Amino acid sequence: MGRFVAGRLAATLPVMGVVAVIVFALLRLAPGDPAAILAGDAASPEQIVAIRARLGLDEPMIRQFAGWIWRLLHGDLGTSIISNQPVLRLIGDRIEPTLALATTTILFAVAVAVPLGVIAAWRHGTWIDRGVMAFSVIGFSVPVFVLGYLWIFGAAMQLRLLPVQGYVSITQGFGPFIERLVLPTLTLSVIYIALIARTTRASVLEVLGEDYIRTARAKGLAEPRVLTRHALRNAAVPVISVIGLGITLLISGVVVTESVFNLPGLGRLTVDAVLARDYPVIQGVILLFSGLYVLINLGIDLAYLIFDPRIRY
Amino acid sequence: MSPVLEIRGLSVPLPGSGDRAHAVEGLSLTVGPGEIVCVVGESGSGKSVTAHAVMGLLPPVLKPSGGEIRLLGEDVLAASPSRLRALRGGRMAMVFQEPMTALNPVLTVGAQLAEVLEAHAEGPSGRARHERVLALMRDVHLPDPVRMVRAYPHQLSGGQRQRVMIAMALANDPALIIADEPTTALDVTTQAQILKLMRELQARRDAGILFITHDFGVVAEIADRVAVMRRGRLVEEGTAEAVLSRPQDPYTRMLIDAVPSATPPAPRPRPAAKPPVLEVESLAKTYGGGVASGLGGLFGRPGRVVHALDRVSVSLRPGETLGVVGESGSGKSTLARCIARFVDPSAGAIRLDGADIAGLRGRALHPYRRRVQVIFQDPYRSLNPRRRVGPSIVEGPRNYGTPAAVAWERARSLMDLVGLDPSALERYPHEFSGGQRQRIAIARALAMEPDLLIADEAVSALDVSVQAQVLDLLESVRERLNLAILFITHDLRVAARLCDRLIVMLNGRVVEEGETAAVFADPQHAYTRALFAAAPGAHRREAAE
Amino acid sequence: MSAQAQAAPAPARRARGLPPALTHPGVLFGLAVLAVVLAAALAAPWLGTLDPIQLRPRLRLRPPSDAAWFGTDAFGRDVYSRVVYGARVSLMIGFCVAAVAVALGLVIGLVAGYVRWLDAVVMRVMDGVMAIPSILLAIALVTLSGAGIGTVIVAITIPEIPRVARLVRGVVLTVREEPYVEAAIGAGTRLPLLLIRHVLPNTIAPLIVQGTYVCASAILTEAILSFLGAGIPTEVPSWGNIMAEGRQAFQLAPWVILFPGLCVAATVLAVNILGDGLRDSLDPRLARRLGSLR
Amino acid sequence: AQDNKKVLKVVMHSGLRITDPIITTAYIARNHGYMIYDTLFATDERFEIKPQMLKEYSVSDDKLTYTFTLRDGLKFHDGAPVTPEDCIASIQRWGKRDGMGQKLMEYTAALKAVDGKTFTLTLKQPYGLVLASLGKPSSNVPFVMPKRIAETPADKNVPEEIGSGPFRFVKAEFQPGLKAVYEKNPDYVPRSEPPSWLAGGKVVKLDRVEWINIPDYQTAVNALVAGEIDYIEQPPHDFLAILKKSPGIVINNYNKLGFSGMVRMNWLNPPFDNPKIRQAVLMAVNQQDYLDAQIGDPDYMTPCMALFICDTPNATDAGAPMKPDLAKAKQLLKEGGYDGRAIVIMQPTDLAIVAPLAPVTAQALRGIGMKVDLQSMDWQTLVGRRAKQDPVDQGGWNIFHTTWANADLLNPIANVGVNGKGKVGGWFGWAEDAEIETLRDAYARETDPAKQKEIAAAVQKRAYDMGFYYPTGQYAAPLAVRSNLTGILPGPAPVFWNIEKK
Ligand SMILES: Nc1ncnc2c1ncn2[C@@H]1O[C@H](COP(=O)(O)OP(=O)(O)OP(=O)(O)O)[C@@H](O)[C@H]1O
Ligand SMILES: Nc1ncnc2c1ncn2[C@@H]1O[C@H](COP(=O)(O)OP(=O)(O)OP(=O)(O)O)[C@@H](O)[C@H]1O
Ligand SMILES: [Mg+2]
Ligand SMILES: [Mg+2]
Repeated sequence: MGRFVAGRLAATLPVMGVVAVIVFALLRLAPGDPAAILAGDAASPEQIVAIRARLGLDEPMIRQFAGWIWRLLHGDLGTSIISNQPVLRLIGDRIEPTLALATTTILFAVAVAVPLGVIAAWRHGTWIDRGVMAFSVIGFSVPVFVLGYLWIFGAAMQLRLLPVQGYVSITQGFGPFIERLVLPTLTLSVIYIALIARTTRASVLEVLGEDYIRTARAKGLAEPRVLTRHALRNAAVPVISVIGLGITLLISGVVVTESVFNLPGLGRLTVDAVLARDYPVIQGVILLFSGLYVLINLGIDLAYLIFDPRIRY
Repeated sequence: MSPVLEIRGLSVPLPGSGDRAHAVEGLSLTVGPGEIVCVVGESGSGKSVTAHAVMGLLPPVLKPSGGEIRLLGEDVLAASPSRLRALRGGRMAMVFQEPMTALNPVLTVGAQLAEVLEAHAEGPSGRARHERVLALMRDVHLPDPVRMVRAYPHQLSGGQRQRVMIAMALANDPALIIADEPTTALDVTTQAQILKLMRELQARRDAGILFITHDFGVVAEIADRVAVMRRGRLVEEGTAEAVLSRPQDPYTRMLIDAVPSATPPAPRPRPAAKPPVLEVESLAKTYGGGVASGLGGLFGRPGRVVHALDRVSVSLRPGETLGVVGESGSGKSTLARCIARFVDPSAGAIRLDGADIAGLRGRALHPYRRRVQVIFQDPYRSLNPRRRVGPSIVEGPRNYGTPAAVAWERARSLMDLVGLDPSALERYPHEFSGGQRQRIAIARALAMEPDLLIADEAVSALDVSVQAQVLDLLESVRERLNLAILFITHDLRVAARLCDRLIVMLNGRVVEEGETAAVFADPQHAYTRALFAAAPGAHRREAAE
Repeated sequence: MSAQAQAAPAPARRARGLPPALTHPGVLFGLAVLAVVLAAALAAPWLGTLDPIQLRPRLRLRPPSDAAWFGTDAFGRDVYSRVVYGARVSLMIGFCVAAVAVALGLVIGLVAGYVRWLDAVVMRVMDGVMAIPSILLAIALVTLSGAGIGTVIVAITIPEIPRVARLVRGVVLTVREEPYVEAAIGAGTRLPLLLIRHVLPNTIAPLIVQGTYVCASAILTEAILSFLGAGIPTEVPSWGNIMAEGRQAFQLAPWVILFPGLCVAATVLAVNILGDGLRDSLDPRLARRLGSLR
Repeated sequence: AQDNKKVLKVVMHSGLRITDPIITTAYIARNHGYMIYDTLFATDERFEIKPQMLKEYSVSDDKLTYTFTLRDGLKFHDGAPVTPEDCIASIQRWGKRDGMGQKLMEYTAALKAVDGKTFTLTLKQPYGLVLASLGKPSSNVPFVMPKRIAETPADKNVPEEIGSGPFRFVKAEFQPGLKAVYEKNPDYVPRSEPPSWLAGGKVVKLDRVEWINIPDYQTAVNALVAGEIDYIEQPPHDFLAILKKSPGIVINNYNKLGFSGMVRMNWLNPPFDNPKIRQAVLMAVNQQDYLDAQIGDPDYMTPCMALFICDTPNATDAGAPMKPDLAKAKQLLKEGGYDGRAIVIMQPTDLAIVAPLAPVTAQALRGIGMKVDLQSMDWQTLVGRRAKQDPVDQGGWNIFHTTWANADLLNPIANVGVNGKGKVGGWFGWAEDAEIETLRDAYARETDPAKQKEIAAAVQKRAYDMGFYYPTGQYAAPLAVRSNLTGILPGPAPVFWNIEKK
């Protein structure tokens, strides 16, 4: 097991390497110039050239890349070109809201979707099943930002139940913290409820056709027990996969949701950085995200180990 | 004494466009206490439907339309769902065919056993339950129950799993045990042990057993009474002795006749010694162990090392058939796949007409591929389901430059040879039965005009009657084309019928080799002797003769 | 880890692909809705539309009326005309992304699944692409080569490719163990033909299903890209950029976002239902569950 | 907890990212500058330049030497007193970046500290815009920083945000692009005069001002209505109608000077290297269309062809095409030999106030038979690309649009749109015209306001004749605030002193 984890962690290195190269190349090839952005509207070309030189942006790409990797290996993610802040600090400032939103979304989605999926599979072909599936498909079909506006319009503006926007750190009290996360969570989780419920249904449906389910029934077990103990546990692996995949997909939803609800999270940091060509920040954040992706995948594999004793690494 | 199970006039209609109106029609059957009733019949005859109907486990599409099923006098078909649940696992229990899939892979054996006890209110609880689980495991002769309760199904062998299933069935001392082909998936030695266990338990517990099988060897081994089913109907019923030795119905007779005899036919005259087509020398194959997996090893992980083949030497002349017997996992398929060069052997030589092909790869192998053809075990998977039969057959010859017209002409004549209508070429594999598909696979192999035919368990998946037809076909093809055949099987009787010589494999090694008759008459190796002893039906038949 | 990798086809005892699918109600419904949208898109000039990019600054943000059925947007452009013409772009994006992602993913997956030594390298690169959040990758790609339909299609496609490739590779890894594939090797069939004749057909059903999901999500991703300011140029109306432009005036002029929103939802819904229907009718596993006692 | 009455939550027009108001001309950085820095001079509501940090100043009779004396009690946020050396370093750094600053430096012979309170500026020859430059109200404003910070190279971000202004920057709470927090500077000594625009006493009546960036205006407006924030600097005009009707919200047009947009052509690339074709564009477009598309609400828009802004000293109609004339435009196109090549117009989709301008231009150009390639991009891409002097097929461009605070356009020196220096020293588009440069020099040297006005008119006429740029009209960008705010000062930039929360 320890060897497995170590092996897997080692195997992430090539992935991270690929990511680093892709990101770096992509960014440097993109038009746009942080120096011009820094200089502002009335700047002259000569001034922009001077700033570019000062930032080291006129060096050959390979040199810049090597420098970045070198500093990275020393734990230095660099400094934002635009705001002059260390990238690590920028990320540190922004990580809490994103983490909070991602966590509530996943928890809520799983809590709702898994039971829905199991019930739909169990009652395969009935109106309950069709209802769950219809909801899933509709959840897939509405753009996130439209959903966000609808929530704000309904729950915050018309009913005045919840705040419109903003974020309060959990350190300032759980009430205000959760209050501001309700609408973003509802907005973002719809698509994950859809995704997870659908996968759960398919997976449980498949397991229900397995011989050991028949065995369980032949033993005279009651249906709830057959569903939870026998069906769901065996169906868990694809469901966990899709939850993990969901976490990695979450980021695009997070970017939009953070904008709509004004959450000061990583998603917005990244989009801002991309638009401002703030290379060190983008590189840092994407590296973080892909590291997270790799870790999540590792977590998923470990979950397989727990859920399926047949798998031994 | 009142019967444990009484089925009267049971009919189960088939939905929609089945090939017949009823899966089971007007079936009547009884099982008394302490009695083993065997239900035999070809595939699709309605045996499983009957069993599931008794358990109340039929899929929703199948609904009994008439008749009744009485368990200790209580009508099962009329029982409420909760009453049915109480009966299942309580009064009646079932053992399924596939031990590999019938146990939940993510729960320990102990937990699954305990569950049957939990599910029924009258069962013991706590400590007592645990003791009972251990006792059950001991009852079915599972080794080291204390350790094994914590094992997961995949850590058990097939035979052990089937024992767990049986223990599960016994848990609440049911009056009726239904066993649906419980040994079909097991190899002979294991099968023998399981049958012995069933007999022993029935004697000890006095439960009625409804035992479903298509193997007359098994019937001969354990049945008190026999019921023969065909196309959903009961065609014959009687004591085992009566049905086996004096079958009334022609269908029953046909089934019994189709069972290959356990004594080899007299050695047939063989063509004069020609140089061997195939010479395999000290062939070895090791699975796992890093290096071979190349770049994958950089990112993957080294696995467990398996010596699937260990210095195996074999030779084969034209017109000769060599049988390879051995239990599951002994390396038979690996040998076949090495010779056919689907896998790269780790060491040793494979000579086709003197040319060593063991080290060749890719294109270099191309000229030799034509000369060795394989027929696989699973007739359902050995034909591409998305291609018509014709293209599948002419594909090979076309690859070697045979003109289309010639290839198609040959395909048509091959259809004739394997006893199918040439119009079969226009159809898809799913439109054929298993036996027909196996004929098509043979035709495909023959289309290549090979020198060597490898049949890897080519008849194991087929019904006895169909099996007989395919064996006949192979025999006639061998005569006509002077083929060398490497015939892989785990069934000694089948081997006896077709093979000139035999090798017996164990753990990747050849442990015995000789003329078929000689091996049968005087097996040298202990393992070979064990194989003979385990063959179902061996005792009774001996006794009868 | 991929859930999709497990979607390997069991040996299809029923085979012969599509026809049974065409009787599935979901498939029929999905195809019908798509046909209507497609017809509207193709017939746009004959559906009483105006020039979708004609500005009428003085008529901005007018509610729906006889003159402008869906109202006008912040430039005074006719929302109805833009939505009808927008169908062209949105459908094109959906179809193109699905087609290209499926085609490339197929090739990569086939190669990775069959050529062992390439597998590790190719899949590592695919992992790398997958590890980059797709929306960020898309934004970066759009800024890289300038906004335009082509760019947006490429930008949405690239992150989808690894998912398709993984799916195909999973299928290939399963299929290559099938005896009939070995039989074909034994019959001397060379690699390209082997892939085309024996492996490829097995990937078609899961790919069609996957393709519908890719198509649906591409239409939505286009909207999100527009929302984030990295979408299709406003000169070319697409449902996504109509909504993105209209979001400013969401409460003031809800019609600007409502109508394209409904179209997106209906189309994506139809495509998803189509996909579900295809999966149910093409996936032999389900058939197995519904039948057989084994 | 803090007294809610003393904390102001503000949504500015953009997030603060760059905290150096000298390196960038971005208005958000300028506004940030007004929070934490102080200025030597400041413009008041009558466009007069008043001393701000200075106790007094004098000009020698030969108009060559200016002597400045600092007020008492000026202290930087780090506790150090403000010295003439700090002022000189700050002016010098600004003089490297700002257009007017550069001009001033061309005329400056020396900047010298005299004693602990006094310094002098000596000119090479008389220059009319010394005070106008030092009292410049908008980007780049010559803010005064400590010498050690002002010595940062002009093309490098300042490392610290230390000024002597009425607010202090709370660096620990700074989240670039999201949140900037200012607290009252207790050591600040305001002037005794009442506030007027940027001049007069800067009396802070709040403890804390939080700038929160809500990029989605829909959300920002909802938050204002829900009382979660107090102040939105520039709500999009479409929302003003809703906000006006909302209880508890007041619209405040604090900046009477307002804003305007411009259409800028690139003189380096054909066809706009030809003055006839630039003229054709000026004849083809219609200011009213721009305003309608951009603003929509007549209450907030003012058609105006004066390049130096209507209702200000330099306002005039000189040379302006008063009405579109399509026939003339087409004829000019023909005369100019327009070859049908596509005109690349860059449209920033993410900048709501600029985005509507490009399609209007595109439609107008198509109207006279030009081919248009309207390219959408984000503002930052546009900013990067417009700096490229390359041909169109190598990443260059033909037209872009932008908007300005009118405070930056008030005279021919400040207004970069009439800069005629071309490829070197010019502004994006690189208009090159020796004649206009001569006129601008004359303006700079002129010290008589009446004569200045005449020269400005000549500059404007020349600019129109040569097709320097087209003004898309003036508009107001009012604040929307909660009605419990009082004391919001009118001015050319939003400032937060004098504001009280009731
Ligand atoms: N779920 C089902 N739906 C429709 N037909 C079914 C179903 N299950 C079984 N059948 C049909 O019922 C008939 C009897 O099948 P059954 O499984 O009882 O055969 P069997 O005798 O057990 O055969 P085998 O020896 O192959 O197990 C067959 O024709 C089969 O096709
Ligand atoms: N691809 C493989 N990788 C690793 N081990 C393998 C592989 N194929 C076979 N083995 C192992 O090699 C041994 C021999 O397997 P083989 O399939 O040859 O047995 P067999 O005699 O054909 O058995 P059966 O009767 O079950 O078909 C077994 O232990 C098996 O687990
Ligand atoms: Mg059966
Ligand atoms: Mg085998």
